[in-house]
Amino acid sequence: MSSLITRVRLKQISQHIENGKRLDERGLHDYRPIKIEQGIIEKAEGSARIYMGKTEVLVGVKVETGEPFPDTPNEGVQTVNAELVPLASPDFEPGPPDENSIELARIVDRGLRESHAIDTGKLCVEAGKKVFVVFVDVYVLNHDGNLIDASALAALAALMNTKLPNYEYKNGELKIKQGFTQLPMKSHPITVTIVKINNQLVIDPQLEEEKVMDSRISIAVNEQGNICAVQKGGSSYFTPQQILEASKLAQAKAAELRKKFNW
Amino acid sequence: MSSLITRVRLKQISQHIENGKRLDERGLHDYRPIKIEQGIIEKAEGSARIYMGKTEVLVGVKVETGEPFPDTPNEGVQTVNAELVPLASPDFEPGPPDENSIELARIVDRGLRESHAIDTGKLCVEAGKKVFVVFVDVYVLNHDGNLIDASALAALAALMNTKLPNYEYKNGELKIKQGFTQLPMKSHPITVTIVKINNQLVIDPQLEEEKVMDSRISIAVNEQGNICAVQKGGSSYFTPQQILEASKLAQAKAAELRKKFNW
Amino acid sequence: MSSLITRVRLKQISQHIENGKRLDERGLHDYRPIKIEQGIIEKAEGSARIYMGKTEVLVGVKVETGEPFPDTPNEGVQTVNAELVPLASPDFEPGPPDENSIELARIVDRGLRESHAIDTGKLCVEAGKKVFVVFVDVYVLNHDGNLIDASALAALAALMNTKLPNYEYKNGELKIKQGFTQLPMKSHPITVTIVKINNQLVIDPQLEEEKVMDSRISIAVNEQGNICAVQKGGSSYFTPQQILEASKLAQAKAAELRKKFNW
Amino acid sequence: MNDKPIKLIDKKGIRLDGRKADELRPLKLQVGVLSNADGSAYIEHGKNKILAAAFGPREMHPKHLALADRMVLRCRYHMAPFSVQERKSPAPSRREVELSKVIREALEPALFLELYPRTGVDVFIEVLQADGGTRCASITAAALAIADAGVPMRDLVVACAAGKVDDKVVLDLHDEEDKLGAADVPVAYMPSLDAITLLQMDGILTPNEFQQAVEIAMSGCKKIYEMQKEALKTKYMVVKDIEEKEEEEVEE
Amino acid sequence: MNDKPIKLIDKKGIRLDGRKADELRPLKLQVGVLSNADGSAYIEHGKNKILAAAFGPREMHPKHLALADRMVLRCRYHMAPFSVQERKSPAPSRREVELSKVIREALEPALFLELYPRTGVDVFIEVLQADGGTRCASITAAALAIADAGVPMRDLVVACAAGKVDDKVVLDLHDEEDKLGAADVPVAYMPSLDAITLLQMDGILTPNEFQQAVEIAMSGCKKIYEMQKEALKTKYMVVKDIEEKEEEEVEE
Amino acid sequence: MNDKPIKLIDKKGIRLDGRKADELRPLKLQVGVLSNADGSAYIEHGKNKILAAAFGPREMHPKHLALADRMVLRCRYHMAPFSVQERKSPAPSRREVELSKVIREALEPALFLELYPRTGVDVFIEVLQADGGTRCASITAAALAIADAGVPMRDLVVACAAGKVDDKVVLDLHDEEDKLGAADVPVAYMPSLDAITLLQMDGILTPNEFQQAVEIAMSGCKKIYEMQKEALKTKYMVVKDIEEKEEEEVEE
Repeated sequence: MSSLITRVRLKQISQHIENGKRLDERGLHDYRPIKIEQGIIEKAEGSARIYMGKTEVLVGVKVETGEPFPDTPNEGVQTVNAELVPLASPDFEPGPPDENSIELARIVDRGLRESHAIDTGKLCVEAGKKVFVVFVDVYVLNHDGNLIDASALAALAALMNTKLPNYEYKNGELKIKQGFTQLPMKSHPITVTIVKINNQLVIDPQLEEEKVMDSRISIAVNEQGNICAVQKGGSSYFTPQQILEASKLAQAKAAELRKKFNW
Repeated sequence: MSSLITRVRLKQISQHIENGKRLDERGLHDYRPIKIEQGIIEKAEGSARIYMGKTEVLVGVKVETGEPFPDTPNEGVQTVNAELVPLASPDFEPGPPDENSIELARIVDRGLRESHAIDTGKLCVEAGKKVFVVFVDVYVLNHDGNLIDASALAALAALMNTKLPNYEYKNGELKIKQGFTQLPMKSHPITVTIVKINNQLVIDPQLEEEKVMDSRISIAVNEQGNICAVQKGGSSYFTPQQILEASKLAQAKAAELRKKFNW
Repeated sequence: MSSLITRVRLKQISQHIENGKRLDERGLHDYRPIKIEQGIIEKAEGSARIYMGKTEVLVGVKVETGEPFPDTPNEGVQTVNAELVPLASPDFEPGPPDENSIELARIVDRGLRESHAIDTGKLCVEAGKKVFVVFVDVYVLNHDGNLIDASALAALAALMNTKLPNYEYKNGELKIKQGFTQLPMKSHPITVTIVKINNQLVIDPQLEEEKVMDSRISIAVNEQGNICAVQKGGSSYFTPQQILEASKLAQAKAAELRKKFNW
Repeated sequence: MNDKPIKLIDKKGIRLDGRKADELRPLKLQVGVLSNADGSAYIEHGKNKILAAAFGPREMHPKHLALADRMVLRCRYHMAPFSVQERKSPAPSRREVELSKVIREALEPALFLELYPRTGVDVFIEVLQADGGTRCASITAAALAIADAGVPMRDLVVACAAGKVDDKVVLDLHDEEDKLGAADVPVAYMPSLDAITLLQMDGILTPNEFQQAVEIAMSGCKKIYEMQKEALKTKYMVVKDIEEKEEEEVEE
Repeated sequence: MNDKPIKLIDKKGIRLDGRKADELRPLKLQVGVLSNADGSAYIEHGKNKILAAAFGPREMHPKHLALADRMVLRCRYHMAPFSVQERKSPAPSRREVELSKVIREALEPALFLELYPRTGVDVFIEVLQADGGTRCASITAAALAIADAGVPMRDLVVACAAGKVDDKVVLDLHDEEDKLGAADVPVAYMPSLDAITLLQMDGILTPNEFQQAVEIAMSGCKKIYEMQKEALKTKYMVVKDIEEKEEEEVEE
Repeated sequence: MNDKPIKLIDKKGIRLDGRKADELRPLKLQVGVLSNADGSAYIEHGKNKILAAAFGPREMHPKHLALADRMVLRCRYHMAPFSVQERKSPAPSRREVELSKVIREALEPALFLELYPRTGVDVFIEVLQADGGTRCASITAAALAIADAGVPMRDLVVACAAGKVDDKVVLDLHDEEDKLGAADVPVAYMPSLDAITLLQMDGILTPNEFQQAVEIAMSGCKKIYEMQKEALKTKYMVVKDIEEKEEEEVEE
């Protein structure tokens, strides 16, 4: 697959990191510049576009009514989908979601769900019959690494930007009224992904760094500094000591991002 | 794909047309012999089989009850599907509809829909709840070119042959009664496809002619001579002048066919 | 596909059978040892695991409520599905059911359905609205030939092991109560498959024997010795005389199995 | 297969559509009806209306499906959405997948598969209208299409069902008999070789009734076999006529 | 296309969004917006927001789709689930399959397909927000993406719709006009070659109105064509600036 | 993960099923249970009943998926329709796709992938009955199946979950604890290498609790590891016995 030149390049990257250096002069524990724009898709109830270095992800939120799950008749429904659309990378192909897009969607979903980010208890219209369904669609537009952190941040930003229509509910009929309210939220989880390259823990990997990484771990952290979702990936392992370090690193970086965005 | 012999043959066809001649001695603006048989599938509410030269298409119409679309609660539903079944050509393969069969179905659908051929306003049983759904299934049995015109004509003939069961509707229950009425129709659009070969406009192309054509344009014309649907296809272009000529040609040929079938 | 060694081996098997001998010293009309364990999946309403030589099939039965078919509003629904999961054989691949698993499911289904094995008339909760649906899932765990007989036997054993929850039905609400009753059954069909190898009729073929067989015929027999489903398979034929012999053989072997399991 | 109190056979032994127990429904067979297929046939059997086309022997596509030691026969049995009372989705149902398999296995015994290694023959069957017994009528038509394609055959394959209706074994069930009768036994047969290539059964029959049903089905097959041969002859006589004319023209 | 009693054009000939009959909606075009694609472009046309990316010319994948005598252009028009009022399933609809085909056929005439045999160009279009006329805006953006990828072109392709609203032929329908108007005529055009590469129509028009619609759509295309060229120039001027700087740096 | 008022641990620290906080559910491990697979294993872990089979190292199929510089491990985690309370469709769910991926990535670190380029190993896991912790039990069984297939391994992989129940960190959640508890932390581990190869978490834990959960899960893994080794030994002792007997027979 990879040409000789590519392999030489990847080896250099890996050796640099062993010596504590990044491709782009960043420190091992630095994020690339992050820019978030909210509300750019006017037709969606919520939206946000994130630029994390050259990685670019758009998240749109649609809110519709539907049936609740039988075991949670009083709660709204959260559903996350991710599309690795082919314009984002020569490696992405059109077609139904593959394991990478499904894993991405499920990591974003769990970060939000386990931290109770959306206050689903306030999204019930009629218990057991009609609730609001919040569709979070993650759309990767340019893939230059660390899609997990970028998608999770953009999803959170999109939800914070989401408006619910005011409505009246009488005799089983939902009538939309003028005006909006903010989507009710209980928590704002931030997911930090740490990758292991040549036995060094590194954050926010670019695509080329991901190609040489041994393994990754993504940790969602809430406002209280508690951990609310974890996912290890990649073909290698972590030592228990590295897991401990990664969890501390995730807390520190999550706090930093939280401060930066004032979330 | 194509052997040398085939390519020589295709070149000859193309040169002939440049000189105003057709494979089968037809004029550039002549249809092949057309024969239509109606009512050949007794179990369908309507049906018609068309022979256009060696091209053969069978259209069956089934009428069932279903829900109306939310934005047209008082109207019946028209739905068109086309199958390029593999017995019709060595080039057709079994499997879900490809872009060619989807385009064919949508062209036939638009010709009928935009001209309001079916009087869907008369197909409502109970507003917002129950209407008649008219399934038009285009079944190509032998492909020797110009599937669009043959399918559109056969679809129209099948609809004109379609019978609605008499019924009684009480307390939400539909009861079929004896006898039939004709499917109510408001218009009888005829679609004419013009192809460009060596800068000549030609109608009713055979398969070999389609293989050398530059582009095609299909124009649906109603009783008033108005245009109610257009679709350009093929990998080449038309000049604005050619579009004008094609639109005149379509009107003339549609009128001719209308007269021939007394529609 | 098959190596030279394999082909030599297959030829030997075929010649042996011509001489009335089996691979494993069995007679031409002997089953391999059969062991059936019932109730091994506690979470399923019924289950059974069969070992027929090295062939191993697990059948699980789930009972849920659903809608009856419109033409049998007073009857429960029987549905059979078969999965040839890839751990059972290097020849099975993951993916949607292929023609072999569909045929297997439909043969098992017909044997049960045509003999009225499940008393579906007793599975109606509210006519036209709610009935019990009996899902019979055939799961092949190791494929060493004769999947049809093994699956049909295991399906019957699983149904005989199936428990229905007691319930109360008031005002359209189904309330589960304590205790169980046995799934009501009217018949216990046994399916016997006979294969033709070198013009000999043989029963219970191992996988290697199936690879050299000419054709097979599966015959379901009920308690009265009547025939309730037949399926011929394979790329060769039977003479009318062979069909007669096969039908007698099926009755004899079905009776033998019925006695063995006391069904 | 419910036994409802509708009488399907009257006291004189006459069936709902006027036939006797061992009588076939009206049949019509045509060969060479489609110009793009290498071989084709059309059958009307009762109200069944079915087209079959054969392509090949030709290179397999995709290539990796070709077999080094034999020809591959592929078969697709497919029902048009408008062929039945309630519109059928055009996606293949489980029933269509099974029937495609048993029809293929009914046709394979007639072919010299080992003589044409690395090639394939594709048979496509389209049921335009269904009226009970579509699989049998499909086989009868498919065999003609294969013959029309010039693929060498051991014998034609012909198929017909028998069944049990009002306690009587009868030939060639129509739709209503199929639905209300007690059993249905479709049989495919190669008459010159006395070989049964398809045999299925639904319903309940005593061993004797089963035997009887197979026999009466074979007798039906033999009648249809004559029509098959006639249909082939008719086409090829017509073709021969044309060729003779063309030769004459050439000679002129 | 229903004719409901909503007035879409007032007495002064002004449309609901304040435009005159022959006026375009506001447009914004950007080239080179995605770093992974070989070429890319972004268009805002009214409230339409669409990204297009081009990859190639490159080896075809899978290889068996390559053609010995020409380049293969593949096109995928796709709508984001959040681009429309009711969430759209991400699986391609029949409409998206058709539009992918007609968009491809609108772009092909601009390419020298025969000069690059055995290669392929893939164009991926993502509609992020839809507002009537997405196919036209998609073509306008896709042509820029192809040009940005450095694929030689006969001309840029540019597209715009005309339509009939309240009995008047007008340019560039917005969403509501599209839904309530009497006809919609999307046109793709290569201005320097005076060649129409896409033409569709929904609704009912007299032959004269149709002719008029095609002409007004072409006039709209010509205006957008100038913006396309400007967008390309802007990007390449910027790039040129950077290259000049880099050269200077090298020289230093 | 709801916190409902059901007490999952009593005052004496005993859980609903009678276990202490750091106690495993009953386990049963068997190796070499399927004759067609190159390697296989069966696990009962609580009420989980899971089969795993390994095929390979063998030529990749289809071939184009082979890699020039390493072996490819493929994994399919699949639940039987009858394995759960409500019948599960046999088509793979998104959850099954994700678990197949993380299980593969949990097993890969144990294999010498670079030593067997161009080959593949396929691991198929069938959950026959599910009772909380299926992914962990699947990994434990899959590692045994791979070892049984004779594929060289750095270490066995063993997996077990910890979680938080009634404010207490406990080992090896059963189904009800999984559904009602506050957090679930599945861990896969290679004990001799002290390497964590799978780690997920659902729920909310303080950093300390998380640390504690990982540690208690590893301690559970170490206990199961001993059973894994025992199961392998048992099978191979049996096989050795048979081989010795066969050798004796040969000698006679």
